Amino acid sequence: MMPPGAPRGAPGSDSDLSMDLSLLPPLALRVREHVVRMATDGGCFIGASLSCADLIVHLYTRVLRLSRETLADPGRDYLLLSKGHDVPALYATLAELGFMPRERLANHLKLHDSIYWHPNRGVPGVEFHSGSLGHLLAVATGIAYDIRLRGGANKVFVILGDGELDEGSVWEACLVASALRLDNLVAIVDRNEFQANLRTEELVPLEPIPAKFLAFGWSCATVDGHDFAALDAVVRPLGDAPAVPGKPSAVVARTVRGKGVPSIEARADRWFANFTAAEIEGLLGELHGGAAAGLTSEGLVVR
Amino acid sequence: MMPPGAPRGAPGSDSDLSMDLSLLPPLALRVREHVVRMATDGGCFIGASLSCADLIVHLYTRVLRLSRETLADPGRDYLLLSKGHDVPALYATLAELGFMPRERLANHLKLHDSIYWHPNRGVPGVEFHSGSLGHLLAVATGIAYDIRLRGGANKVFVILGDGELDEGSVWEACLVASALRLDNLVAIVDRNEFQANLRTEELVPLEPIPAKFLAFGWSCATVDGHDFAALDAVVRPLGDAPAVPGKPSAVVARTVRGKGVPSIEARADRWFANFTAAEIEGLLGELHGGAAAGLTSEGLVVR
Amino acid sequence: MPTYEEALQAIALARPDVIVMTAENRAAIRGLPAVLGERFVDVGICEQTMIGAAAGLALRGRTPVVHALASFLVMRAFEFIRTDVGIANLPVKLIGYVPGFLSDANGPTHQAIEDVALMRGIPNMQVFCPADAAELAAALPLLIDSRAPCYVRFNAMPPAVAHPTPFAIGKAEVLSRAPNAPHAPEIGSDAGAGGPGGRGVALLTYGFLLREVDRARALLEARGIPVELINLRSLKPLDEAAVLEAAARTRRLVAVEDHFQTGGLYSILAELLAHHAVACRLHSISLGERWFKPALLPDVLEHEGFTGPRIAERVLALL
Amino acid sequence: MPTYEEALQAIALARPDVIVMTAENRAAIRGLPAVLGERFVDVGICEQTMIGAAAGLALRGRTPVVHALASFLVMRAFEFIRTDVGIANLPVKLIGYVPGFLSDANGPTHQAIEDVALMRGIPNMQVFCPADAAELAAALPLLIDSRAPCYVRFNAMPPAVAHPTPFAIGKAEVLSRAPNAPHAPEIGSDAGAGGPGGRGVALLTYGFLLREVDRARALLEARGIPVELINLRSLKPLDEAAVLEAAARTRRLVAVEDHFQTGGLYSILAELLAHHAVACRLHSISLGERWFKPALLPDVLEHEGFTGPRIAERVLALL
Ligand SMILES: Cc1ncc(C[n+]2csc(CCOP(=O)(O)OP(=O)(O)O)c2C)c(N)n1
Ligand SMILES: Cc1ncc(C[n+]2csc(CCOP(=O)(O)OP(=O)(O)O)c2C)c(N)n1
Ligand SMILES: [Mg+2]
Ligand SMILES: [Mg+2]
Repeated sequence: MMPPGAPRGAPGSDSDLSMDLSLLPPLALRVREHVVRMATDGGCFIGASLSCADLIVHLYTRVLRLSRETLADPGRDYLLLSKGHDVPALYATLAELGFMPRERLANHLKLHDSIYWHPNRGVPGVEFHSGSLGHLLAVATGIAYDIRLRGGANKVFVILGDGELDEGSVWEACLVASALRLDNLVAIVDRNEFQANLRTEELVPLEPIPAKFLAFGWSCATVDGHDFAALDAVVRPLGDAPAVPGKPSAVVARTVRGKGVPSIEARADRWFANFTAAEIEGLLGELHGGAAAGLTSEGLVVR
Repeated sequence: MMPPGAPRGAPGSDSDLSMDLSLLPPLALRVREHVVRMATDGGCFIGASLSCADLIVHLYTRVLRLSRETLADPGRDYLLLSKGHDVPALYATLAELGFMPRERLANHLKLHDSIYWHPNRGVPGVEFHSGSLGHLLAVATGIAYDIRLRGGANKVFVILGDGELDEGSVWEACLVASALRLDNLVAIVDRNEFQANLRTEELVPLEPIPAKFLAFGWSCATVDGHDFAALDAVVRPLGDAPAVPGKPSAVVARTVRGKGVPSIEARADRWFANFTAAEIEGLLGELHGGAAAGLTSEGLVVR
Repeated sequence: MPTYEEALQAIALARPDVIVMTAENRAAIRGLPAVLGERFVDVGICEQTMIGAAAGLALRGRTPVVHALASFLVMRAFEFIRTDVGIANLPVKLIGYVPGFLSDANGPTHQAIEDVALMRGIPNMQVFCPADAAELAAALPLLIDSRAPCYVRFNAMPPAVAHPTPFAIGKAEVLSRAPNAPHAPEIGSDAGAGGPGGRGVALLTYGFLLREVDRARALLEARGIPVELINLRSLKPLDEAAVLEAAARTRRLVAVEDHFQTGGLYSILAELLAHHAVACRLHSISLGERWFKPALLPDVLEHEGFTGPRIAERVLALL
Repeated sequence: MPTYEEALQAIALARPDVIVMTAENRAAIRGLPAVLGERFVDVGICEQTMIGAAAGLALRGRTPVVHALASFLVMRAFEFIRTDVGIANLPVKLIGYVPGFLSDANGPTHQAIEDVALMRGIPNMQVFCPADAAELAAALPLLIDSRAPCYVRFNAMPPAVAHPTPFAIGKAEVLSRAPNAPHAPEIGSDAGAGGPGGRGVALLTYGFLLREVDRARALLEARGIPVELINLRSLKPLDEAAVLEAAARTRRLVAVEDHFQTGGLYSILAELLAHHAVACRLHSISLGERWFKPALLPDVLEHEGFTGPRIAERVLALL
């Protein structure tokens, strides 16, 4: 079992220290490359994955007490993707950090592996399956409660979509987590301003989100979800202690759908995409600062 | 069809004016008598019914545009009991106001009638069945939306339990009602401080309730749910216009479980009761200011 | 026999992995908070969150025993049960309070009369329907020991019958077997009232109705009808052999249940007979496709035709 | 044939009572907001509220046609459907998107393979499973005209087969009837491969799989097996006569479905055969009691054994 208060970060088994902040941008870039590559041959929820790629990279390298060796350790920190369709960003992070071979990413959607559109425990590092929005805050509540019962110091992080906040089950779980005073629980909202097809504020307005969490007995902070230094200031401390003792902590991370690939940024019709091989090359170029990819395949409405 | 802006109150077919405020206390007393009488021979949710008896009496006499003749009129105001187990207070009010014969109350739990523990449309004046907590705000949302589509001026009132606010479906419906800007919708929370077995704040703390509604895009007022003048000041105007144009209105009505019968007030074990005939006599005495009933039957935990 | 609460308390004290949960439904376990402390969790009126949290606890090695009114447990939280507990095959034990007729005067919102259909449809989920308090208490240690998720149609009524057979997962209790030389049948056209080649009739039931069906059995026997009575306390896994033997002997099965006709015991038996290509008459005494009239329990039974005498009449009418 | 969207638009324009609703699932109806204005309501990711609100609208005389992913519609909102729509028997039309295999690589959370079981268990609820876009469009006006609530297993795939029979509620489409004088059977021991007294085999299916089952039919016929093929587009109400006739002729039914074995067509047929005491072999080609492997649709069909050739092989193995 991990010693309580073990150092954080899982850059690899040879290190038990957090990764240096300067290494995060290149790592996140590699993660985005993988995500873009998964958006063909069947495709993936590329927009939703790119918006929280930085959040996931930051959590794995600067926050979570978790490494390849401690994947099954009861003292590990947990990360749960409640908006499960962002799992390409997780697959990519797990591959880059050595939790699984990078080659496995090529198995995306293939019968002989379990790398598909939503998370499942067939992938090392995935704590629980998801795909139905509004479940994992409840599941996390159970995990966090058990950790407290056992006197554990570890934390449970959950990434929620902003559109996911429509689901009443999220608020029900918020009430319960607050009633149980689970201050080892952290919810991070990927505030990319869109749900599947529309801007949240044009469909079901969610603002003020912090006021909602506060009224439901949580603490709530807001952060730029693409700024590693800001995430370090706001999210990293939650790996040690709650923002307010006795309360679960929420963080609203302001993000951009499709972040990093201008041609698809903040576009509902590029939320899920299944590009041609040529388009993928163009998008990878964009990721590296190249010219606009000049997408030709039609936008998709899959939901 | 009722003319829009028809006068309010349903004291009987011979009057189309609101009942005089001074008549409400004696009416409410008769309603409470009926409720107490239903708490035998099988019993009823007496505590939950007495806490909102005044709310229901006030709505029917001073707020709702509704009479025996307009029960099926599309222009009528609606009252929905989302915490359906308070229906004895509604049965009693409907009987006192002549929507159904008083004698029908004696059919409580009998096979040949439909007067049982939860509302159903077999009883004239019951708009929709309930019993499963957390449904009728969603149903009310549909009703209110249709009224708006048709350009109706009528309003939809929903009584919610405070414990019922635990259900995520309530908050989900709040988000949708706010998104649809249903300012013809009013939710009144019977804030009797208890859920089935415990005080809400000791089980799943709900405070601050107004902050929750405000954060979910509603207006919210607080009122003494046993003070008719106060209800007149806060609830009655909502029959004409929303507190904030464009927003649904919430009212937190502070009430007492078992109100009017000191022996059972604020007691979880007298929420549902099935008293002996002698105890009923004692409780009726209490209702009229007599001595404590001296209950001998055991308290019940039915949930 | 211990009460349900006593049985659960004993198990929870012996097994620190057991967590008792409820969504504001502690009537049957009100003494446990004092005994279990933080291992008793009342989440409030939050059935969905309770199930999600139970899955989370199970992921951490706990065995949650969760309580709620049957209709809200299996229906409001259906997707949580199927997705969080079912897909992951976690050992969460679902205890559904006031199922079937036991919701008496509550009305259709509270009538869990599709609970068996819903729960048995979930892969991995087991379904148990004890006939009385004794059977419930006897079953509890076994089903908590099992690593499978399960649904229990809670029933703590006084003894329905004397139970000759100890509870076992996947086993039925055969309470009476048609005698070899019955009195001449008084009714029906074919000998012994059974289907072609069979004799008598087998009554199969579960839960609280066993008491009434046993009464019906006595009445039918008094009229010379050979009756087999089977208590199907474990609906999934099913004791297929017990059913198939009864089918072979009687060639006439009657499923008696306070459940919609579709999806419960009648469907289970129809599927079994089809699977084994057994020729056998199968009848349903159930709620058909409607909710029952809300009233106090004895009135409901009379009105809906589920007292012993009414069941006997209805069986006679089928023969 | 109009598309689903065109058909729905035409109906909604002709009938002001129709309200089109969705819980963030507008893929098939994305053009309707512009046409219907306020009669198009997207409630966001709020399946339960959508159903409750649909009931409220129906109480006011509207006919809501509601859309969501099938698994979240019938499972997340199950209790709302059963309680608000079912108990009140309101004309709410439930359209479940990407049911069965059509959820391809989404995974078990999205696999609606118990939808038929869940929806048919609700009193008053009708269940329709169109085989392709044409059947869907043909069914739509009829089911919106009906005052019953219904569930539609949405499927807008290209034509599965040529449809000789117009859609009607409660009617099956018999696509092939076993010829009277088939070639001598090449396999199986009993003449014509049917059960005792029958000949050939009847394949019964619904929805998207009809295409594959029709391919299987051709393959089996080529091997000399007399095959009846029935498209059970209306699962509830069921065309009992069509099934019973096929059973009488072939004495061997095979239910092919992308559904758990329990609760869907297999159970429907088992119940029907039991009810009518028909001796007939019944087989299931289904997902049994497990979720399918998530992958792209063609891979799923191959892997799970539901392509025409694989179905034909599996049928042969049953004979
Ligand atoms: C219960 C449920 N309802 C609907 C869906 C379909 N769906 C998947 S993602 C999505 C939109 C989610 O929006 P958001 O949470 O903001 O995530 P984003 O893609 O923006 O990261 C919807 C409606 C689902 N997966 N689960
Ligand atoms: C969905 C659902 N879960 C559980 C119940 C059981 N139940 C009925 S009333 C009640 C407590 C309600 O408390 P509150 O809303 O405060 O109403 P009060 O009795 O205080 O008026 C519970 C848990 C129910 N009826 N519906
Ligand atoms: Mg979003
Ligand atoms: Mg209360």
